[in-house]
Amino acid sequence: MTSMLLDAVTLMLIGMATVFCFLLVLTGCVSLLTRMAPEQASPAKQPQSAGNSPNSAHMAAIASAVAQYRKSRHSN
Amino acid sequence: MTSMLLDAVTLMLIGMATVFCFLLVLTGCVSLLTRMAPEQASPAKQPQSAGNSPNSAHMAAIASAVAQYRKSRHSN
Amino acid sequence: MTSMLLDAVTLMLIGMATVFCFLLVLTGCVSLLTRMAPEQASPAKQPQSAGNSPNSAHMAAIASAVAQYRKSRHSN
Amino acid sequence: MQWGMLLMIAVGALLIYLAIRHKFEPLLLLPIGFGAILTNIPLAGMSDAGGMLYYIYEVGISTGVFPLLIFLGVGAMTDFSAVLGNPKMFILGAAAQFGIFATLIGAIALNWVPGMSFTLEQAAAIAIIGGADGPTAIYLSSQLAPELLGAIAVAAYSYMALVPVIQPPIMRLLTSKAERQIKMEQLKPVSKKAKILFPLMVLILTALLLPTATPLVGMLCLGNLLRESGVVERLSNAAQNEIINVVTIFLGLAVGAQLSATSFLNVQTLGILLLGAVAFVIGTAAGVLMAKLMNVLSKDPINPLLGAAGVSAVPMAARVVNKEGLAANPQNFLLMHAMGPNVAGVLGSAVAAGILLALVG
Amino acid sequence: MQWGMLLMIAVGALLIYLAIRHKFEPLLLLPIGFGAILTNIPLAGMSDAGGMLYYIYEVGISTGVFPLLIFLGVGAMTDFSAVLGNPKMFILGAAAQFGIFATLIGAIALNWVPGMSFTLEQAAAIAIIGGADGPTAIYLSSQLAPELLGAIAVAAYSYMALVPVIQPPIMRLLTSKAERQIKMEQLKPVSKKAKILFPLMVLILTALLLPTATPLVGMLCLGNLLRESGVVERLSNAAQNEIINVVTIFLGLAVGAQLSATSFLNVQTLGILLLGAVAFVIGTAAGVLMAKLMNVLSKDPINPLLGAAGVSAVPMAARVVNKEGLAANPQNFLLMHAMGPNVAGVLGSAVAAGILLALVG
Amino acid sequence: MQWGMLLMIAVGALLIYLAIRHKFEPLLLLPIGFGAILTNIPLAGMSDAGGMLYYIYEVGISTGVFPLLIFLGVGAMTDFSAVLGNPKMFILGAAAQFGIFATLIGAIALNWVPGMSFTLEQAAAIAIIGGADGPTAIYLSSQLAPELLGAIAVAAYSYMALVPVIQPPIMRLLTSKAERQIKMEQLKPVSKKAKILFPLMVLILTALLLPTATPLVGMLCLGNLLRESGVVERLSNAAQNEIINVVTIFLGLAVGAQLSATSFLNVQTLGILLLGAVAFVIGTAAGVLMAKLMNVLSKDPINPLLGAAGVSAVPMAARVVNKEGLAANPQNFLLMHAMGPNVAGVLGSAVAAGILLALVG
Ligand code: NA
Ligand code: NA
Ligand code: NA
Repeated sequence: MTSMLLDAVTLMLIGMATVFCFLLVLTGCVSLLTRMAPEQASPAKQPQSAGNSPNSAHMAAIASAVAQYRKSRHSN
Repeated sequence: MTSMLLDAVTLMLIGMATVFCFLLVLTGCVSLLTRMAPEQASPAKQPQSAGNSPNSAHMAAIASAVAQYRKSRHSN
Repeated sequence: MTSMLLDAVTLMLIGMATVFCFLLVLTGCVSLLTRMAPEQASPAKQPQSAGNSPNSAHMAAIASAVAQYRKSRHSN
Repeated sequence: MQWGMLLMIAVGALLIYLAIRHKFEPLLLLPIGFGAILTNIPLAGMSDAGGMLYYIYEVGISTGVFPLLIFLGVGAMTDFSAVLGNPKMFILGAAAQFGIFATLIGAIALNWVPGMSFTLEQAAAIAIIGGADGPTAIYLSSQLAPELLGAIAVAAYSYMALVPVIQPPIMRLLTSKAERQIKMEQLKPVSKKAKILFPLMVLILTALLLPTATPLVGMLCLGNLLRESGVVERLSNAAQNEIINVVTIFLGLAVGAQLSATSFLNVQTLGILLLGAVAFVIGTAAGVLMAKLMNVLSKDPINPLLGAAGVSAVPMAARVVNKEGLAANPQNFLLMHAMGPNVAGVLGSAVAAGILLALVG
Repeated sequence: MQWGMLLMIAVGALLIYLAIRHKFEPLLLLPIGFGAILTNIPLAGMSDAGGMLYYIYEVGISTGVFPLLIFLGVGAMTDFSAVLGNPKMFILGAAAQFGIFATLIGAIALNWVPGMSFTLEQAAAIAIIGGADGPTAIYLSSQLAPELLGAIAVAAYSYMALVPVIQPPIMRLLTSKAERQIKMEQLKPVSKKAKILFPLMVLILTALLLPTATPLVGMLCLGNLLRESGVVERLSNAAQNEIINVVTIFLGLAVGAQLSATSFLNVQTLGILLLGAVAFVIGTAAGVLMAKLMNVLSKDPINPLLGAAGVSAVPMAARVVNKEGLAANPQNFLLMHAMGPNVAGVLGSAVAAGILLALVG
Repeated sequence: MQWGMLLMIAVGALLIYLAIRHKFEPLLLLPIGFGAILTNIPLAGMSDAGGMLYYIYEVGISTGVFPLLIFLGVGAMTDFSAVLGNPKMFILGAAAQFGIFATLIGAIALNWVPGMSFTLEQAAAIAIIGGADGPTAIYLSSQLAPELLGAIAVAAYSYMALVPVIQPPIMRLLTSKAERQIKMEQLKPVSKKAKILFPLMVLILTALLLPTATPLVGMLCLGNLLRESGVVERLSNAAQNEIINVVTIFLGLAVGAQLSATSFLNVQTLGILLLGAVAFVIGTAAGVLMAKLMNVLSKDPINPLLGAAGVSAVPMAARVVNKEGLAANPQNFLLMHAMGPNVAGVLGSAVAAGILLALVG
């Protein structure tokens, strides 16, 4: 019982140490990464963020198709 | 080793013969088929091809969106 | 053979009795249920029936979102 | 043997023809027909151990999982409002199940015919064709008489497709024109709360009265609860689309793979086809007669045509009722009213399957 | 026995009620509640060998495949921009995992209470509730303590739903109004390349530092790579929709099927429910205190409320942070900033699960 | 050992890089690359008995089910109009399969090289790379030489992605500019009936002439029938979307999991990569030469470039043909005509796989 409690305390110490170590290393790596691959000009951003949520991109494409189609129709 | 090579050559001969035989027979059958079930009036064709390939309809919508978008962009 | 027929007849009697019993009890319960949870005012009904055809609900939600967004934008 | 296989390939082609040309339950009969062709190609071994159809059968049919998943999807696609708005319709859904139990006796009686021989398990599996519900029939025969599964599934789906041919003569024979012209009262609207509580109530009743029907009824109720709860739209859509579509392809193929020459080309299959037709006829008649009886006893008028919808065969039977109603009176729209006994019939035959599993299985 | 089953059916009904009426994690708790009802219907045998729930459990839970597929979908649905734009947030995601390890000690300490008895494996499986992440909890307890799976999953999802009730008092207790009013700087924009490389980097780190976390973290990273790569939209959509929806139904049912009377109606379940609440409280407090510490040490101001989002419970905890921030200052929108520790917390608890698997499993 | 794993992780990363940056068959190479990384993480054990990748491989690859399901989806996505409107194109789809059988001899001949050693089964599995069809290659090598599956799949998909690099020089070498400028006549329109009967006809021919090709050809035909029948759009969509997308993720992961250091880092892999390139080159050349021969013999002119599309690699090879045609004459649009030999090549290599299964398996 007491030995199990000791095991548990050891687990906690190793566990929190590992979690912190892992996420601290990750913090460093990510800082490096974002510095080495910085976000460029703003026009590049627009299509990308759309690309991330594919359904909305889809909707947008269709919506724009419809819009353009109507426009072209009215202009004819 | 030489016997395996012989096996391989035999395989090639039988294989290519079978492939050609199969696809020649198919060519004949398809010619017969398309002659016996010819395409009729054109108006029937439009809705069918659209209904059958849902993705291409999708693609077409998107393609047209892109095309319209580019056009509108160049014209501006 | 005759014993199997007897079994079958018994099955029929028990079976139809159970089916009727089950569905009669259900009839009673449903009557009770609809009386205890009656349909309220009509405006509540509209969104619910929309909820049944989820895609159209989706479309409606998006459409209304767009509409609200535009409204809010124009008013500012 | 070769001739048998050739004949079975022809049967498969016939099913595909009926599916495409005459729209006979194409979602099932097309894959079943294709499976029948695949399984009867000599040396292809697609249904032998290690073949794809073998795996699909073992995973989905002999475990009973595929029909249960179809039931999940059916539940998510079914709107029980019509029967909740007029609960008396449940009684029509009960009456039409007489087709099942009468056919059970018929199957046993056929044993007198030389060369015919059905065990009680087989008779029960055949009888369920009268439930006019594909997944119920496949589930029950996978549990009671897997050797007849192919023939039973083919008979069930074929007769479901033939409902517009089989039912009208019986309906007209048993009703007067005046009866067919009876207009129904407006259905009561049903609250969202009642719709949510309904599947749970059915599940509880099943647990209390007929636990062996739990798998079928339970999946139906789960699907319906996903639909009506309104809080898990993602899951409801998955049940109605992804799950049911994918499972339908595999279920059809695996059922078709049971149509081997040895298991289909025999006198039993003739018996099954005969009994299936009888089951539909008796079920329809029982439903109509019960509706007539209710019309006499009840203070609200009930159009006896509605009884025919009790066999289920959703939504075909309801459409047939509507059409016959319109034929008698062009202003008499019965479709929504017929959906009541129609969906009640799905529950009714699941209950009947539970009884057969409990007493015969 | 019968009474136990009845009580468990009531528990299932309660979960369904909470899911529908109070929107308590309905995607999971509705199927779990339904599974609990199904498994406790006497004579239905849906969880016995040969029953549908038995097959689903064996295929998806005892192999660990279902929670991993959920993680695949979660990865495809998660946008890590918020934490990439401010990597210090990872530290908050680490701190909140203290809830897990403190609860582990608490579970062992509960062994002093007469009648309570948890092995180290069981204690670890219970502790992971503090990770506030459903699939992680299910995965870990399926590997370490399958006998507690039902209770652990119910506790995990229930407390995740209760995050808006549990967290605010702790957050307010540990912070001053001035702290809660702290505004965060604008997040740095993140390039597409960084977003693509991030999941691969996490995977490599996991391989180097903690290989036992590979299954969970790997599936999360695969899903996120499908999403961010931009070249496999079909697969990303499949992971976010078809796969996660279908698996959620089956996972919920199979978890619910573990809620049998014998395994749930005992004093251990009380312990689990108690420890789960403790885990959430300690995790929240640890996150907030770490944020306060960072606020002292760092030159950029950090709103201590953000620490509470580190427990994960995506996206509920981030919304709670936002609401508390607005309560302190109606112009203080913290939602996007809180998504950082929120998604970091998902990674943090997957890492913690890997540690527990390595040292206890 | 550790070094081998590290190298394999680098190989996986390279595949992911090619998939994302250069769009090398990303739908397959991204999951394959990720699977390669996962399987080579020491101590993670994802491909060991009990690991997720192990289960996926056992369920989907060693049974052959996943490639067959991909073929189902491919069938549902393929429009055979182009080849039905000009059936002579089937001959080009046959000629290009010479790449397969020539490579078979090449693989056996490589046994003279010290350290290389291929059995006839392995040679056949390698040769099918020349079919330029991923699922066919995976199916055949899962049946004949599972130990080479990873390398064969990687080679097949890599060379398919490299078709725009490999084919043009050969096409230009073997044709004159005048030949490349040849315009094709308008394709004949094809009736709906012919499109429906075509997959059934192919299936019957397969049953009669080459039953061992039934699984692959059968699934392709079923998918195409679902598509063309017009009565089961739900199922056709499920095959084209849900099924193929979900299976692609799992197939890719499980194939990638075969890329362990011991099975990939050896001289055999070099041989496979070399032979794969040879197969593509010979197949392309055979197609072009056959088209030149047909141009001489037939009264209708045939652009010899079309022969290159016979290797399949749908739709990349057809696009390459179109591009080369436009380079010779900016008015010469060959895309629709090239789709004919392109889809014929899919059938051709499935037939070739059937032959190899029958004679070598
Ligand atoms: Na029925
Ligand atoms: Na967490
Ligand atoms: Na090919």
